[in-house]
Amino acid sequence: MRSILQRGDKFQPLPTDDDRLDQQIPGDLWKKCPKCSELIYTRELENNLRVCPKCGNHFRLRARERIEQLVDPGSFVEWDAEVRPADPLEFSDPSGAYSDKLQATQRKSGEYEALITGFGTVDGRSIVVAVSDFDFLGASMGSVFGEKLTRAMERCAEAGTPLMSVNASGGARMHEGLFSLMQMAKTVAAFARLGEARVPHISLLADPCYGGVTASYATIADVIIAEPGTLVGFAGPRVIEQITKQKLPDGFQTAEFLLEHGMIDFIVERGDLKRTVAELLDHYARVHQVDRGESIPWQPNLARSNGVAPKAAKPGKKS
Amino acid sequence: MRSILQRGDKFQPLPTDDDRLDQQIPGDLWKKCPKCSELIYTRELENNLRVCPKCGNHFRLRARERIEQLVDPGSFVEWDAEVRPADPLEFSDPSGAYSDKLQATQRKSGEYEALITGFGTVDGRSIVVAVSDFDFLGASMGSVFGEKLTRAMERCAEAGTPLMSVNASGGARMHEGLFSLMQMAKTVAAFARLGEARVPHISLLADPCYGGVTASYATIADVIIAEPGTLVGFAGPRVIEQITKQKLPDGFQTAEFLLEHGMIDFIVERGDLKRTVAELLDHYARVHQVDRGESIPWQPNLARSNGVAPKAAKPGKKS
Amino acid sequence: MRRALNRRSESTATLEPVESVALTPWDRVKLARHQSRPHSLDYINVLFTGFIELHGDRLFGDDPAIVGGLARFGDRTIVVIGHQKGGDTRENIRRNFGMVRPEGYRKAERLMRHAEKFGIPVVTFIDTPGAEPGIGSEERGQGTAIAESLLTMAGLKTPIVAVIIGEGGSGGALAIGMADRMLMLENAVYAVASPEACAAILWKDAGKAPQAAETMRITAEDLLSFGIVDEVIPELVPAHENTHGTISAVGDAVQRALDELMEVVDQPSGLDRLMEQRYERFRRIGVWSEALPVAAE
Amino acid sequence: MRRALNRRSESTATLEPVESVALTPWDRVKLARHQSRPHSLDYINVLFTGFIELHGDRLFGDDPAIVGGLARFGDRTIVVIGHQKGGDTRENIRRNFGMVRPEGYRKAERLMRHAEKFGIPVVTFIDTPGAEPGIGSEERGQGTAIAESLLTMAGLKTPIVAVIIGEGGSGGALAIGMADRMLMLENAVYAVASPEACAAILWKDAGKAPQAAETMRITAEDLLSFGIVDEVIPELVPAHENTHGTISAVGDAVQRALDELMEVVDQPSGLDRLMEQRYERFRRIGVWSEALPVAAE
Ligand SMILES: [Zn+2]
Ligand SMILES: [Zn+2]
Repeated sequence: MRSILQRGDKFQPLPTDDDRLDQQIPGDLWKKCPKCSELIYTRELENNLRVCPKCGNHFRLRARERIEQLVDPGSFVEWDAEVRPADPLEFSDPSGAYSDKLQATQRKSGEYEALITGFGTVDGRSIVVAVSDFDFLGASMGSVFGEKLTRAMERCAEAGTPLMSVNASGGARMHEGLFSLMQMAKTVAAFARLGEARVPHISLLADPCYGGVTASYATIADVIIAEPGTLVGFAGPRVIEQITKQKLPDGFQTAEFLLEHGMIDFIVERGDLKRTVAELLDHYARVHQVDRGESIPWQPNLARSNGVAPKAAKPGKKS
Repeated sequence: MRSILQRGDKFQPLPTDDDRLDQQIPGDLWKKCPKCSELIYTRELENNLRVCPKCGNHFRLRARERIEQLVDPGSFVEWDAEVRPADPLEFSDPSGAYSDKLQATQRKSGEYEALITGFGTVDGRSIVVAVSDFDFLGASMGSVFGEKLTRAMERCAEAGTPLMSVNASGGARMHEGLFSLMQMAKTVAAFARLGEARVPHISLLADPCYGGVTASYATIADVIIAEPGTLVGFAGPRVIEQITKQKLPDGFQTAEFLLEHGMIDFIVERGDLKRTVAELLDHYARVHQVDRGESIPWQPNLARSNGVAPKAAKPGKKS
Repeated sequence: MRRALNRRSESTATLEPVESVALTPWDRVKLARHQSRPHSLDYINVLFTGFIELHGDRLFGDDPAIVGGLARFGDRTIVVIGHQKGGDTRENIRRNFGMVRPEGYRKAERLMRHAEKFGIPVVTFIDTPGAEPGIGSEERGQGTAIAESLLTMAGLKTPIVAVIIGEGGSGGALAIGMADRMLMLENAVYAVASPEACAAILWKDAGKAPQAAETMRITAEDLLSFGIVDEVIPELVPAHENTHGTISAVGDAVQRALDELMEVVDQPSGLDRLMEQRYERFRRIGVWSEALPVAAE
Repeated sequence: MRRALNRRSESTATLEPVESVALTPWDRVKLARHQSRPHSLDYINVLFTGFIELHGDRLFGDDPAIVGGLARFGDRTIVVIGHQKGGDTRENIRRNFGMVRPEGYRKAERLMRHAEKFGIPVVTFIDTPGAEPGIGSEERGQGTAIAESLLTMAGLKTPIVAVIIGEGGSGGALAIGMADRMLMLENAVYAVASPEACAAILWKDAGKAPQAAETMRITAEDLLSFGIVDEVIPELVPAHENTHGTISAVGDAVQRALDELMEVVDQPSGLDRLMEQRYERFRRIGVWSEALPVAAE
């Protein structure tokens, strides 16, 4: 396992022209919340995990921001950074060639591809993370996305390390044609093997998650989580509206809608995410500690045993 | 297998007071159709498998009528006729003791219990049948029902003989209390084992089928069939209407409703039932003929290869 | 009367026992349904730590009448599933009075498969008037959903412990109760139909429910004598007057049951033996006469 | 151009071949969508005998955009599943133009599990514009349904042959197409998005669909060269002008594929090998560069 974990080389950032954050207010000092329109001091926003302190809006995160929030400082070892996109169809449209678009995107985003994978720890617990970056061509799932995720799953299966995927995506990457579509099959097959190895996969559906990612590994994970307000669907809302000529219901395709319709396990606020993931990892880790003989008996949960019937668990909250 | 098949003794009919057919018109010559109200010559009705020649209404069948229609003449060997109901709760209500009610029902119905099981052939193909008799306390599922069905399933699993169950039932037999409820678990467990042995179970939902039978082995069979107009549900329509204070939709809980809601495989008219079951048995039988080497190649289905696109299969009909 | 005498939990030892022989079956029905009686989440929140509720059937919806998730019990991870009634009217309406819809059973089934996948034992708490009778429930296959849940439990390759904590209402209760060990609180009831329904049908008068309750043999004592329930957990005083003590006693009984089952599972071919024992557990239930006994197979 | 030259079926041998090199990808899109092109039931009714259609997902509904059931193919029992378009407008409306809802994928999944249970091989026919985009489909988890179907196919312990007979529309096609052998008719297409949608997004003009179709590389020839499709079944004349010949050619190709797969399965540990091969089949798909090659694991 060690050798595998150390296999990937450390990420080497590409030169970036420093415009990766959208909706910026002059300078980098202030940022406008797209939900409540308040101006927020950027440092305050960062300290609050990029959740608006005024209205609770969860700003979208870049992949590396997410990783930084999720794993312990200094623990992340990136994998397969050398796996980089190609242009198998020699695809070109009026806005230019795919290969040029890739280069421009790489420069602009500071990433080689839309999925970052690697090993890290969550409060000391081993985890493999696979995090998509919506700023890289809408985190569309092409060959590299599928290959890196599949390699990560295969190593998780081998080493028994749980996987957490963070899944924002616009869907398939059209520029890679059917190679892109087939990544759905490839990643689901890898997930099936991960399951045979009894290694858990926790999926965080991140805003926005559509198309091929929604229709493959992300929605069949062992535990499926979303942050408040996250949009998740198969078809995009505009497509549905155009085709059906129906008005979409309020809150359509939000995390809350998915919870109500039984598609996700719970909604978690960003501030609670790391703790929740740690708790989940502990639950799965305990299963495999086969040290039978005398079991440790249960103890009353003192936080709860106050003689008063505790409140029912709220959806999306640990109780 | 032989010894098992011959194990049950032949059914010995109880004395019957000859009033088992309801809705009789003076004499036995004519019968009134409850759907179209036409008077039908009884012999004509029998010759038509007790389907109204005027309106197609499928009359309810007694268990032995069903068996007679389904298996080849003289092929039926009954099993476990000696397994007969007891009265574990010493149950009694204002209308009398359960034990007395059993005796009266046995006399009136000519059966010892609500489920008849045994071996037979369908156009020469081996099959085990388990057929409930609604005239015996509404074919409620008590201990004997569960035990006979479980034994039949166990023998099917051992011998590799397919099972066909015909399931009309009012639900659990309240007079046997929780012993009755537990037959759901018992029969489902036996069905699970039948499945592990890769032996198919064909379920015909017969009018009416409610409660514990709908909520156990009958609705998880490998192929689920119903005759037109059959009523099937978990809760009875009157209970639902009383509790919800809602008007029930037209056709609620009919076979057609179940088909539309995805709960059954198809609807078959009584005249096509035996042929359909034979076809199904052939399909499953062929799977296990492992005689590899050169396979027999496909041949165009001449009945269909007339160059014209065939009509789409109608729901509930073989096409 | 009590066949299974349990190690009494510390916290209940000083309470005065009620003269339980004086309780009629109908008294127990009323106790079992008492709104202040502890419900599944009360047990979950005291017996377990780190409960993470998991939602949804991945098909249609999330039924609040069933709760379930991952939790820690002693040094074990378990999957817990329970019917959930409300402690007040508002909550009861939200929980549909613990009457489960098909999506609730499908959520339970999903969680059971989750447990099986990871080798996690399952603990269920039973407390329901019955499966919901309704148009939508019939449309979405209430009977099929219950049957599928039973089929899943019949073959589930991990230990299952069920505790009947209040009202065991017919198929809707059994749907999450096909367990390796069935434990039952002394004042819980478990019946094939509600006494009211039985009285309405057989007595032609729902008001005769107390008599029906007597005749139906629905108490823990009865079911223990029938071999349907494995152990009765005493309520020295009714659970709603002794929440902590009752929950503790349930915890102790679950602990013993899980310890026993895990010991089976930890043997070589332990899962096969568990499956065999579960099959036999239900296989033997039933009472009949065999008029013409045949030679043993 | 044709990498997989097939034993030509008798009935087509005398027909004049069309100069297929003259066809553009957009021509093929139009042929693939031609209303008179044979659809799944046309294949089912000619290739198989004793077809018994099985309905329903046991959860919510029965989707007419998916047909499936048991049938006999030569001396084998198979489970056949296909997208079903209509041959006329009325039928097309009933079949939702072959656009499947979640319940359709769940029916397909149920039938696949049925096949696995009894060791029956699966044959699927792919012909859909894509999964249905709609409010109800989203509510009932269209994405989840497709993903679950893929997961089922990934581990299904019985051979699967898929034939792309017309329009292979994105994830909605793949959902029943994750097979051990992928066969494709010469004038069928298989694309990650419809050319119209691709043109609308990337060309900002849906009318540029013909150009998008060219760029997207969606023909059988392309997909064979990519190693995504295993065999191209020639259409000497377009299928709708040669229904019987096309269906026969498909029958012959399916026969060969099934014979090969059953030979694998009939070996000792054959199912394990089948699973291994299916995994590798999809595992290897993708094109990337590896800037800093590492030593082989
Ligand atoms: Zn804000
Ligand atoms: Zn009539």
